[in-house]
Amino acid sequence: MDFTILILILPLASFLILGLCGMKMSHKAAGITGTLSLATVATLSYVTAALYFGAGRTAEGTFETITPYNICWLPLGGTLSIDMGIMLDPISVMMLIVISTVSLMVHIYSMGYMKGERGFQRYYAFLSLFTFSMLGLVVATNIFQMYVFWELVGVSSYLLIGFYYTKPEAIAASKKAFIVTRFADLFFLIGILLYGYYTETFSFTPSETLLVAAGGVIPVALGLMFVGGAGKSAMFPLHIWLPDAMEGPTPVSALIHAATMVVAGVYLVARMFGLFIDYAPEVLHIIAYVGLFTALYAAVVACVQTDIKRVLAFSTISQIAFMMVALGVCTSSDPHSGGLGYMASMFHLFTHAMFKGLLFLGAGAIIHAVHSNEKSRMGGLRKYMPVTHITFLIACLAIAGIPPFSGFFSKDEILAACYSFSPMMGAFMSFIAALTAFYMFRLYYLIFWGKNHYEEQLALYKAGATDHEPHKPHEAPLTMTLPLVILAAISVVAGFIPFGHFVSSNGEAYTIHLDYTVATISIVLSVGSILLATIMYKSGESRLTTAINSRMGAFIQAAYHRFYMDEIWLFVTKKIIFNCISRPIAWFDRNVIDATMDLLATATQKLGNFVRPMQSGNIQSYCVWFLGGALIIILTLIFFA
Amino acid sequence: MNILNLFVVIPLAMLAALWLSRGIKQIRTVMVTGSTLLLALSVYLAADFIAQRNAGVTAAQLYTDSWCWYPQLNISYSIGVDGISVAMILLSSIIVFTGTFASWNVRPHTKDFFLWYVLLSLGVYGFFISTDMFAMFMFYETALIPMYLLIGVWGSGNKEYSAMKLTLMLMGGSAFLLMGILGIYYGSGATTMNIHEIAAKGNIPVELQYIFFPMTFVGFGVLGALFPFHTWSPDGHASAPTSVSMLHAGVLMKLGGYGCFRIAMYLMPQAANDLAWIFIILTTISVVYGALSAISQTDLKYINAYSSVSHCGLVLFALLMMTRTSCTGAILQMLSHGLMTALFFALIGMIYGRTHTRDIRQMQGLMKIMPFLAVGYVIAGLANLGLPGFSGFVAEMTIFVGSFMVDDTFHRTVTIIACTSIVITAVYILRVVGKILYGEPVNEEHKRLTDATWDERFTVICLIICVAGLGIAPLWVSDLINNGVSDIIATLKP
Amino acid sequence: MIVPAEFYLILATILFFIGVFGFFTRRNLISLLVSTELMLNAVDINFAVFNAYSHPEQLEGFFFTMFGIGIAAAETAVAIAIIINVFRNVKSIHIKNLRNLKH
Amino acid sequence: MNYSQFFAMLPEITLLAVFVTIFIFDLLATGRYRRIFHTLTILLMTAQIAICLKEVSTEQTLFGGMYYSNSMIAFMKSMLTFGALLVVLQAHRWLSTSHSYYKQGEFYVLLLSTLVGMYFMISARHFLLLFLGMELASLPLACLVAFDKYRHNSAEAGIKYILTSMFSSAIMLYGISFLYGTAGTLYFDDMATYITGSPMQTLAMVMFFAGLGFKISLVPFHLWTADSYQGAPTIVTAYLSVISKGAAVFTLFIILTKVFAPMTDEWQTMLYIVTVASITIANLFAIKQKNLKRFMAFSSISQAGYIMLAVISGTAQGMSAMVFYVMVYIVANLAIFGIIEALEKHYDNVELEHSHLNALYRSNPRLAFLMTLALFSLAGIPPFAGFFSKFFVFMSAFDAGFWVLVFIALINTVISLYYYLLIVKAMYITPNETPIPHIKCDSFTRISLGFCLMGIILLGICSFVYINIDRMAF
Repeated sequence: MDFTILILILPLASFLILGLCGMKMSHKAAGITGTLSLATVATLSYVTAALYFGAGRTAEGTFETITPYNICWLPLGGTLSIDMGIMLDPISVMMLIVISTVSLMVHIYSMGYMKGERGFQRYYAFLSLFTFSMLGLVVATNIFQMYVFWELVGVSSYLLIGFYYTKPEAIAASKKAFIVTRFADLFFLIGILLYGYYTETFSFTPSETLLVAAGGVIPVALGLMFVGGAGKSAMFPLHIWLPDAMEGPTPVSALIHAATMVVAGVYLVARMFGLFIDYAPEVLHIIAYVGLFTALYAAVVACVQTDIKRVLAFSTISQIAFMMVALGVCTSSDPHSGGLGYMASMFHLFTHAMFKGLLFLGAGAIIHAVHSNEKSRMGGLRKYMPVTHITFLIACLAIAGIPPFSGFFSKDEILAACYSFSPMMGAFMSFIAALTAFYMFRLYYLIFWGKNHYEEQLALYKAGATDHEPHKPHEAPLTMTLPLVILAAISVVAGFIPFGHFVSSNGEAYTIHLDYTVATISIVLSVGSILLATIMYKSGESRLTTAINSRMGAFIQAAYHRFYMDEIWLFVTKKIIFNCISRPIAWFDRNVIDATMDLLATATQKLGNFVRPMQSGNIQSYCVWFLGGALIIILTLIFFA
Repeated sequence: MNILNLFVVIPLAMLAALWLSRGIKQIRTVMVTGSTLLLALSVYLAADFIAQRNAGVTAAQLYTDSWCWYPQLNISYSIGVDGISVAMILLSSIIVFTGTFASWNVRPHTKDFFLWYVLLSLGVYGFFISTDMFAMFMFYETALIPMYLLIGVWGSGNKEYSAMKLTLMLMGGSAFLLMGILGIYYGSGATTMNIHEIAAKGNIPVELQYIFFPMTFVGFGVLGALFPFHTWSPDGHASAPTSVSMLHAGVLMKLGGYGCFRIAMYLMPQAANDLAWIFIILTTISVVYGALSAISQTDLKYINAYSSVSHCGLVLFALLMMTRTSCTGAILQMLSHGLMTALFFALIGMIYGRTHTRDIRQMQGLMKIMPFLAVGYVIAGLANLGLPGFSGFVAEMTIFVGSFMVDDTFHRTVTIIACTSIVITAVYILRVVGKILYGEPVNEEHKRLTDATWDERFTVICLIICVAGLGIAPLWVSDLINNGVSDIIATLKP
Repeated sequence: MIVPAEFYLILATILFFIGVFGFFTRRNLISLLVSTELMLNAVDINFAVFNAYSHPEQLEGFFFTMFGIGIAAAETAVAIAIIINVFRNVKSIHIKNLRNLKH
Repeated sequence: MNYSQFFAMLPEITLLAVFVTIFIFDLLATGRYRRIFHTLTILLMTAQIAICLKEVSTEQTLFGGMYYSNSMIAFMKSMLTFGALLVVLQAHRWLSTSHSYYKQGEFYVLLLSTLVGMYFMISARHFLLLFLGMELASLPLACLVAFDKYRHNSAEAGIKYILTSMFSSAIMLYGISFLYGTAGTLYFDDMATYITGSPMQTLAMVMFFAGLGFKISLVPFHLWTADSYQGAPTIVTAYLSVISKGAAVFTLFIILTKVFAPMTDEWQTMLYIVTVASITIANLFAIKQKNLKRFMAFSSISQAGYIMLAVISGTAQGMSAMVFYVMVYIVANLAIFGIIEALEKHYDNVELEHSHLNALYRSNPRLAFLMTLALFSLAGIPPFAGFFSKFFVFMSAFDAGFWVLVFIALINTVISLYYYLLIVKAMYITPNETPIPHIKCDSFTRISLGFCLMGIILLGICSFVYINIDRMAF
């Protein structure tokens, strides 16, 4: 598998080429460079996957973990060192496919979406950088390599969110995204340090005896690592950066903030799954509860947002939380008894990447058409954008969990895992799944059905009420629709992939079988929610909607403001950290510490003034000093020496 | 002829040549030739050093030589380098080299500027190659004093005050240091000033160590921006001209850390072990406090100066942890901070040279006006906040891993506190980047400004390559400094 | 009758401190000069007395006295010359006029 | 009596010969011969130094032990003469001015007679000879201080100097008289055996020390210094501040270690107090001082304090550190006074202040540069000689166990650096509307400044100077 190194090198090379001499290239050349390299990477990934899974299982019935490269990058003394390499195992290969596929789609899509934008080359450079970092993250051979690429991913995300660097919101959002995730990374780092110290290695498979000897430290370390993962994967309360991150170009949101980077946290937990299960099951359950709360919170908030990308963002948070919950509810590594969640989580990760990527790209196409993120500017778009409409609908159905679309299968596994953990958990999750269906279809109807914004505006224009002719929505160009169609196709069929054969908690083959009770419940709930959404939003504001709005006004307001989480964070950072810590410290430094130094100088000067009268100019007083001084010395010597 | 002598001889020759040169062309020729020679020499030295190490030469010091200077006082001009010194020499050469280009257009009195500049670098080189305490101290002070004139004459803003403050505080520090050196000399029986001989004897009584270790450490610590003796740094950096800031933050502040390690800790291991906790607390404060102070500054150079306080605090912090890894990290951090800060100050100088303000509230949208400098600034910022692929990450991670190896609650706690600096760093770096580079240009005056000239580009690119080079391939540095650090650690933790 | 040495010494001491007192309190440069002469003479007495009473076998003290008188004369001469000079510049030899140089 | 003893005192005899030659020349030479007067003096002094340096290694005791000479003392004498020579070199401009021209002979004669006095001071092994030497060294100085007859300040400085000098010699003699009373001898070597440290002897010692303290201008015996330095002609100030101080320090060292060896604890305590007071108080005064010559006066008091750090150790190492310090101090201080003297050419009859130096660097870069080096040397900044001398002084005091004292002195170096830098700041940084125009020094001054520059740069780095001094110590 030596060629796998190319998977990393190609995006890096394309980043360097575009970054260093992008300004000299035409837009087209830059786009093609990036896309071609990504296409190669995608092909290589598929080949890798084919070779890897085609190689068959070992005697234990698992796929062998292959490490084609592992070099010592930075020795850290003792047995510790930061290694860089490539590790292939089922989940990393799965992630390679996900990342390279979505990334390729986004690369193609962006050629249309970003056409003519200032900084087009830079955009592609950053995309390549991101892809490189993300690929490096998933193939990491050890936790520290993961951390290295984790940081790089964070930076690429920062750069891409802030792509429109003249837009104040984008600047603020990029800053926020970076700092919040960085804050979480701090815990990750401390977790790694603890882990590294006690296991004497950074690799994912430390020695058993050391793990046992470390005792209570390992759960703490794993918990801290999870905090890092929670930051990247936008778990409550570290989720606040993700909705804002939608300020970046929409394809970026699709790639980074829907399909790949945000699932890094899930991937991290999955990576450490063996340790979690064996040494820190209680931490795993905490993860489940955090995930549950996040899923619920995000779903509720998503129901009332008006910016379509924000709806998708909260939906993403909610769905990632699903994956977290699925991992958290595992109680053993046997997929047949309590270990189902692992497989479910990875499966959902896979399908979610596809349909959420599709949703974002679709949203991008819509935004491209109407030049706004706000739902109020949309409505009735199905006439103008048929391809987008159909693919978007497929994605909605998939995420809502309607069979036979892919989301149904993965979500069903998650729910099954939850029910087997505890019925309460299952019930909650089913409810959230229903909410998901509701808000997705709310979104769908508001965009494609309901009042036709364009016609309204056109009528107004014709009546002379407005001065400018409204822009007629149009279907996106082929570069944009092609990825939509491909992703839609995957979303439709992905559910039938025998995922358990490739990925499972103990590595052995696991055949997915539907739990019909759970499936029925969820289908009923989803369909019910879709119906509700249809009633409420299909043709503009229905009476029911108005009624609900007036009844639950306060709650809806609160949900609209995301339960004021941003304000709380702002209060903590701006008011407390900036105004109450940093400012006083800066003041203290200048006015106390520095002033003390200055005081020494001033005091010396003052003392200089104080001794001045000694030099009176009168020779007699000089001689008084003379004799007096001598006498004092004499007395001192006689009496004190 | 010992090759190390060239590090003193070349600057001396440069001084002489500068003294004789007429006109800006000749001055530049002298400077470029000299600094290039020095750089080439340093690279050769590093390469040769690594080659020798790989060939199995295990002596603590290579290229050693000694000339009796003041025999009655046991003072000699002894030279010799281990990996740490080689790394520092290399760093100095890079900064001196790039600093020359950063001060391409210094006016007025270009000649005198470079005279003092070369004198300063002479001191720096001398300090790193010496193994005799007296010579070290002499070179140390030689490096300090030109700062006064360099800041006072060619600086900006409240330069007289800053220059005076900086000089006096550093000289105050060296007063402590001199006490320490004399204490070490007499404590060890007054037979030699050579640090390696003293270390080999290891006979300084513990009571004396308790007195002189803090003095020596504080003495060097002042230069290493140890809290609460760091206040010269913001003012000094703010007023200094570009290349002086570069050299000062890039190299001079490293003298502090190097000295703490080489003299204070190495020669007085017992006290270092017993009293480390006091200084660990101080340095932890430095690390966090510097970073927090930086958040609310509005002057670019102040931000960077406080950032330096934080980063240099980390150097001392790591040294005091006294594990091999943390000390390796400290050396890496010295290199990394030296390069990064030099880059930062170079960029700030270039921006200031155009906008004539360093107030972040008055600048916006520079990315559109001067893309090269802005991109450079973003890279410098990212390097500073520890992005993998740049030197800062390597250094910080090594430090944290190394510090974490000390297994008790106190050390763990302070390490975790120190770790928070990576978040705070991100806050102030991104704040600045967001404020001055992004957005639409608002100031009409600024819209007419030009991007970097060739000499500026050259400086920036050189430094970025170094920062990235160290960040991507840190292994050779470890090879370089391994033995040196091990020797000292072996003394500290027998 | 032999006068005890202490008497001389007391005399010398008194003389010395009269000189000191004069030096501290007089306001005229000549008076200051006279006062220093008193002090020097007290010293001369001391030397002579010590020689005569404690170490009569040699003459070091007496010699010192002789030289002391001579030097005192020389000093006075120089001082007077400078006082004249002062007078020429200031038209006064009052000490209060000599405070140009201070602080 | 063996009259050849007189000729054994080679330095004194040769210097007297120079003295007499110049005296006679002054009497006889008229008209154009007088124009070579300055050159003649310089040549004669150079010849004297050359002759004495040839005989530097002989050790001899003359006149029944009253006079003693060895290589160190001979070297010290040559060094003082060399310092005096530098002063004379710098004096050329001043002596060419109309009101000094006709009395330049007096200047040489007075100067050389003080030099003879100092020779006797440092060679004396008997209090009488010491006393004579001191008076010979200080009385003509009073005349020199009041040399500018028509300047009020010069006269005032002169009267202050002579009166304080008389007062101090009275006190010193009073002290010596008690020493004589208790010991019964005035020979240094004999007296040491009688020193017991009784209160009477303590009193005597302190009073004696006060007399020397006056010459070295140590606090609290220093108050005349600033006034006299300010009022005296600059050349004389230069002479006062280095040469006469150097001789007195050396004498003090000899007497403390030879005569008062049994009272080492007492005099170390005394010096401790005096040193701390000198350095600190002088520094406090210097910070505030705006008048350049007064400023240099306080600087010299503070420097005297540093020299005391070497004296206090009382060891051979201390002695060599002290001699070396004096040597370095001579070149650095003379460089500064030389420049002040050169600048006074522009500001006739105006006392130079810091502000006059503003932007000196713009118009006179070389002078400013030399001044900077000299100031750095005084402040103890490497790689200039002052750093080495300070370091050695600290080492010797530290060696003797005076750690706290060294520390206090070190802290004070920071203060002293501050005020030295003030001048540097004035020259380099402070702008000036009306800067001093470019000043062209005469060649004599240039030679002198050249020597000073070489000394400042080379004395420390070239260690053979110190090595040889150290070989001669004790």
